[in-house]
Amino acid sequence: MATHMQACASPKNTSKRSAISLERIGLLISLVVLIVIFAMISPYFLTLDNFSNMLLSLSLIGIVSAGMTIAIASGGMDMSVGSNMALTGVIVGSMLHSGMPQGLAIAAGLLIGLLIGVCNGISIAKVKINPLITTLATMIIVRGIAFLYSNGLSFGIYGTKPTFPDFGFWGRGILFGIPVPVILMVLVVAVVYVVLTKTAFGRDVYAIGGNAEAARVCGINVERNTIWVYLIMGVLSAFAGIILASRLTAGVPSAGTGYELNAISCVVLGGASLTGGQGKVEDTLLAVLVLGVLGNGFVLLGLSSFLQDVARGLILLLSVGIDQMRQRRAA
Amino acid sequence: MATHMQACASPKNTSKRSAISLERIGLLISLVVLIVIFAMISPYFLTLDNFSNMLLSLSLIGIVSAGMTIAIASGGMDMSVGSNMALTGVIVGSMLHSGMPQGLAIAAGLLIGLLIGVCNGISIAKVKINPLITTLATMIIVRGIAFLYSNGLSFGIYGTKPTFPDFGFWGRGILFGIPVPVILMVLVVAVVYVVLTKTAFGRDVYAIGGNAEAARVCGINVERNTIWVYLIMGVLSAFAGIILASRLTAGVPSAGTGYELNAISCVVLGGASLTGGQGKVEDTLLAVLVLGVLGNGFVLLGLSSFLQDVARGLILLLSVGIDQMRQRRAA
Amino acid sequence: MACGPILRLEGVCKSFPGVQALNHVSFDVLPGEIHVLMGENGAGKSTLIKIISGVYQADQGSLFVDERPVRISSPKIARELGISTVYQELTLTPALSVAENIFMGRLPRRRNSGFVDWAALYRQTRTLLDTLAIDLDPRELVGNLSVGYRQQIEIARALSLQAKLIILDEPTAVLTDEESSKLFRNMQLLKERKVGMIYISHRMAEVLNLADRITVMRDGGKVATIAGSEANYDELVRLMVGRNIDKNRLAKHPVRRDQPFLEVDNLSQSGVVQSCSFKIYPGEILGVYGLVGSGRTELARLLFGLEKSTSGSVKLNGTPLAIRCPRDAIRAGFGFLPEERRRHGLVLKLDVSRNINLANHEYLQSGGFVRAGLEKSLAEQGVRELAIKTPNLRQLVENLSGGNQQKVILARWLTHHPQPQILILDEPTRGVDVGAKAEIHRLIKELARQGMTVLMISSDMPEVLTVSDRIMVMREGGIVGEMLQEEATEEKIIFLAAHHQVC
Amino acid sequence: APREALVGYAVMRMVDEYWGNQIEGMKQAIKESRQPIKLEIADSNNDGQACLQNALSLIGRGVKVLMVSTPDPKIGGAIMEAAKKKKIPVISSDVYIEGSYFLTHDEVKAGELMGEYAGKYFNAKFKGQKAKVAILTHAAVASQVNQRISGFKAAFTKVVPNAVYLPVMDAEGLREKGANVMADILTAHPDVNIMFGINDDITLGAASAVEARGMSAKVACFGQGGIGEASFQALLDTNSPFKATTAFMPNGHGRAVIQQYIIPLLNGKKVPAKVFSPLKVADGSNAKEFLK
Ligand SMILES: Nc1ncnc2c1ncn2[C@@H]1O[C@H](COP(=O)(O)OP(=O)(O)OP(=O)(O)O)[C@@H](O)[C@H]1O
Ligand SMILES: Nc1ncnc2c1ncn2[C@@H]1O[C@H](COP(=O)(O)OP(=O)(O)OP(=O)(O)O)[C@@H](O)[C@H]1O
Ligand SMILES: [Mg+2]
Ligand SMILES: [Mg+2]
Repeated sequence: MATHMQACASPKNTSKRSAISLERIGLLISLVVLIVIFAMISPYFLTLDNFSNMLLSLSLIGIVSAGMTIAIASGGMDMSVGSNMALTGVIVGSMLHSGMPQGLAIAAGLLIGLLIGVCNGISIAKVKINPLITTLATMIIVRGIAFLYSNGLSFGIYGTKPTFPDFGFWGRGILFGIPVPVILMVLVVAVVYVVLTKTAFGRDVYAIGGNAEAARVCGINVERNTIWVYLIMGVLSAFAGIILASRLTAGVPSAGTGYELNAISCVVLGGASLTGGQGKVEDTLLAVLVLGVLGNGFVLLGLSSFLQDVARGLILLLSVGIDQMRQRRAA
Repeated sequence: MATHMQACASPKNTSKRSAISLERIGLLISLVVLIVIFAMISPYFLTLDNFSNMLLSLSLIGIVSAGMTIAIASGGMDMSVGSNMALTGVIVGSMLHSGMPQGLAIAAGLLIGLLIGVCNGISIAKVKINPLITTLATMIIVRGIAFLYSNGLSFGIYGTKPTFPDFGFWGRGILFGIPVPVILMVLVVAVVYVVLTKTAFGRDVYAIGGNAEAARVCGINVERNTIWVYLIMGVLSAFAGIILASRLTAGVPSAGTGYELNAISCVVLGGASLTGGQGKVEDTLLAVLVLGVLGNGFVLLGLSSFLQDVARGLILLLSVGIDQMRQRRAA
Repeated sequence: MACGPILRLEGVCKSFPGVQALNHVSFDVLPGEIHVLMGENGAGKSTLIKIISGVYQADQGSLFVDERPVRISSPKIARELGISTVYQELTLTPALSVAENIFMGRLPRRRNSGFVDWAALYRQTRTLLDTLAIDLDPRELVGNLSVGYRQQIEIARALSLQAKLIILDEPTAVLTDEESSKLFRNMQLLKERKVGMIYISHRMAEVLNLADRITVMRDGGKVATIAGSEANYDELVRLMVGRNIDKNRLAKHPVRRDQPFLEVDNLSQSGVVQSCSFKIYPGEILGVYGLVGSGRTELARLLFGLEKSTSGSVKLNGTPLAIRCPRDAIRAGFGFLPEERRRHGLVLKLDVSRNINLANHEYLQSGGFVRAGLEKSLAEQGVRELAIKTPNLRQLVENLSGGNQQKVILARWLTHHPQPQILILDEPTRGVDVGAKAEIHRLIKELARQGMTVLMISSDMPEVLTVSDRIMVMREGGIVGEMLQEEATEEKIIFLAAHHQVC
Repeated sequence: APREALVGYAVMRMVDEYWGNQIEGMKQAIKESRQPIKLEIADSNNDGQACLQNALSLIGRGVKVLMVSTPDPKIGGAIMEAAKKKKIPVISSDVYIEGSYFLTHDEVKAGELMGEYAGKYFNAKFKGQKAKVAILTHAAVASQVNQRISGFKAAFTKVVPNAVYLPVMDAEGLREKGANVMADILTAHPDVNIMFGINDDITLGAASAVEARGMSAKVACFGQGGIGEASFQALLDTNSPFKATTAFMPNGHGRAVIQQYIIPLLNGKKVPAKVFSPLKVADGSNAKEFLK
């Protein structure tokens, strides 16, 4: 009998265990297949230069998506990230434009982001307004303020060099041969990873997202933690906004449009659910990478932008489809 | 025993029931207050002409939001509505452009919408890909196809008059002094209301959205119903796309952008939750109205679009905030 | 045909990752028979019935209905075959009405159109509820009802299907004795109509009363099937657990009743809890009994800061307490096991370790970081002490059997640091098997002896009678009586709980 | 005092500097004219339907003259219909609406100006190389900007006959996208030497990518718009690969509307069906003038 049990159980067992560690195998397969295909078609694809480019272009969405993973894990979301980036960029840009020191400008930018985050957090946690509605409202408001403040114009940030003491460093600098925004993204992802998996706050976030009522019963301070979630999100968005301003050598009030949806898609593509309680920042990063490789490869191939869209959509469906098929076969 | 229960239960009951009828009091208050304010500031606001305009401007988002209420009640959402509108418009436009009969063109448009819906439905219900990801992918794909098909250009539909046998009727016609799109919106909302509240399908949708596993266990065909939900959504989007094409006298491949998010916001603003199982089309309509009045009033007041944004965001927060306060006071 | 089994299973196997839930189980149900399934938590009972009702597919083995081989690939097909089920985990949709939940998936329609015939729906529901003596408004939203009522709705749904096989997975776990006996009466009627029934319960008394046959399972396999008339308590326990359990009266320890530990004075919440005043002494186990809706759960939630009281005060060790939220309560030394484990107790999508440590985040951290080793060892301790059946600590709680889920919440407070001074347990052994139940009772006693104060709400009369030092009875939100364990009898308690039913 | 004459403007997208500056120019011209004109602005945010709606709202408000810059030319039918009913003259700005008075830049001409300039620049600076041209567009508004591209190509080909054009890529009209896409193009085609963007935002982004590659001497970027400080600052910077742009001079454009259309129309005068507003090539040599 015991032997039989073994026989019955073992094949299933291993298949499932591998399934757990390879939850996002579909994305991984997509990533590898895409890289192989692009490498075969375009000789430029596998160059260091190109990889550095590609990573640079996805660094900002990477930062924002990392933050979004926390928000979604907590059972919410943040639609105001793009506007936040814009307002921060504009404020930092205008301050630098008028000759203020870099440190002050950056601090002011981060503070703005923090404030937006806290407002979101209070509205969601205390007033209990749905996160989508709250952040949609702040998205509109903050974008409006960015335009009001700048009167629709950009603040050029001139003469900054991509070396450290200058503002250009953050968006255009190179360190150890790697673009600075890429390094910053890796840092942010690493920090978010540690926060989500190693800290008590991270534990609280998953509990709140999974079942806020149970979390409350267990003495978790749901309100305070939720405010923290949006505060972090706000600061990360501001951070991304500052890097973007540095990259563009301008604070642009229309910057960051569409980041919110992109970031949410990456998180969900990474396997999280909008009902909360789930989500891993490493999987989000994988999704960001897939989308980044796609965008980069398509341009290298010179694919028309309309065809790009169609292909991108199909590949999205395929990668998630693979996972679903596997999981169902396993079940 | 029975009497006791009655006595005990009734206070809870009634308090609850009154809360239900006034659930969206915040929105209602906003609506009334806004109307009063706008009427006081602008003499044009309360004219019939203006109201007809305003309703006209919100008729399409009204139609799409009505459909979105079903999708969200079923526990999903549909991001592809805007692209669907665009593709339908382009196809219908091109067919009319090349002289095909109106009936055929409209039928083809609706069929396209239906197909998109069915694809969404199958991917969500059968392949079990997350609704957000599925419809985001089709959103990109369908938009790409619209651009590919039209090569980025619009198909002008010239010389159609807003009288019935002509295509112009659907978007620009007037019936009993009311713009036709408004009448169509009212019809759609009424049908959706009946579907959601009076039909077995509607109740199944709530059951599925509320607890899909329970619905399945009770013998509800979750998959088939889900496919139907997206099919309906697809047809309604196509319908909106056709009206839009008629209004714009052109099939425009970039039409309908942003409808998805607007519609989702209206449904959530109307009190539904993205976790599903809730949502009333009449509340959605209320939210659509509030946003419509806001947009219209701001233009009448000549408010700068940046200030408009700020004001709109604040009013959104306020209306939902009021409801939350009330509910918490009641609880 | 009348004597052939309605349902027969042969060599059914089912495995989940890391768990062989069913291992070559064969089993049958005859018309008009109540076939009881017994076994420890996680023995595979629920899995078995889920295979019969089409929720899961067997990996191996065959099913026969009326001796015809069938493939039950969905719950819908099971229904069509005349099988109807009350699941262990409630399957109601809170946003819909009582009537809609009962007739979910088969709402009456107007002249075969797609339109719901609301009048007929409410009429049929009314009739059904009346015949089952369930006092509920068909239009009430299920979300507003307590678990007891919800369970009755589930039962009503299953019984209304006119099935030839009805499966009941721990239906009485959340019912009080009176509600249970209503169910038993209905089961007798069904029996006369030759309906077959599979009945799962951990309540030995019920089982011995009802069963025509009893099948005992252990570790996914069938141990034995015996006739109900031949079964006795010790025999069944031995079959289930593989050993005898010590059902000697648990040793009593003296409680000093001079300085109350917790003093509750005139605590009220409008309409639900009415001027409750009572005291609990250190190391005392105060049992609270009452019928469905008597306000016990509400009282517990008030004490724990989950609801706001409209008036009244609470003193701990003589000092007034201001508890605004569960956090305050936990800081003050409270621990709370909620009545509805899935709604208030567990984060289903998180694993066993996380769930056990859910209330322990503050203790586990050092400088904000979770001490992973400590977290793991606490979880291991919880799993060990309560013998939680799980393949590993990373298993999602969602995948545990009902009884094991309950144990996870208990483990949470046993491993909590600092150790709670007072535990509020709302139906602590709901869904827990006999062996584990005895173990938990012993544990509660042991904790009390070490000085922990326990407020134990229970609808399980023997539990109330044996475990409590003192017993309090509630009715209509108020406390209607109180007695020491020595003075307590079942009759006295029932009398207090149910008497004066007229307003 | 006479009642203020209400003039409505359904503007395409106020967030673009172009339209902001145009409105600025209109306001200045109104002030200078000392006429009692009140300007009402409604922003369509690049949405055809919103534009239509705004136009109808403005008509409902009783404007004396309606001005529209629509994201898509073919939605004009409905606007004209409503305006005709109330006998309100309609001016279309930049994008033609059938039956309206049309104030515009010649889009083809704008492209041609840059094509010619870029061709000459190429012959002067990159003599002996093969011309390889990257073009970045904003696909969503293709119907509006395609003329710029065709104008550019035609004029450039005239000067540099055997130029190679890479497939037109979408940069969504955004600076960030311009930078990302250009970086990728430079990888795939390191021998690109001419870049043309349908607006300055894209071109500025692309220029920053070129700079980041250290290819400023090898690639020249050409834009369209000449709006806002950023473009002109870049043109002034000799190290920047951004060499020239067609200045659309929105400010002058705005002034032209007021002076050549609105004031005459309000005074019941006859006006021409079409007015071209001025275009000018801006490069390092004259950028200072634009910065005031
Ligand atoms: N979906 C699932 N995934 C993984 N394991 C599962 C799943 N469902 C059940 N199990 C495991 O299968 C075993 C049998 O579970 P089952 O629910 O049948 O037990 P049970 O006899 O009903 O117990 P209880 O008396 O506690 O309800 C348990 O070990 C459980 O953890
Ligand atoms: N969320 C709710 N909305 C409305 N009424 C409720 C709600 N929760 C409980 N009630 C009602 O309040 C009363 C007290 O319920 P409570 O759950 O405290 O009783 P109980 O004695 O614990 O009974 P049970 O055995 O059902 O748990 C009951 O009439 C119940 O129906
Ligand atoms: Mg079970
Ligand atoms: Mg209770």
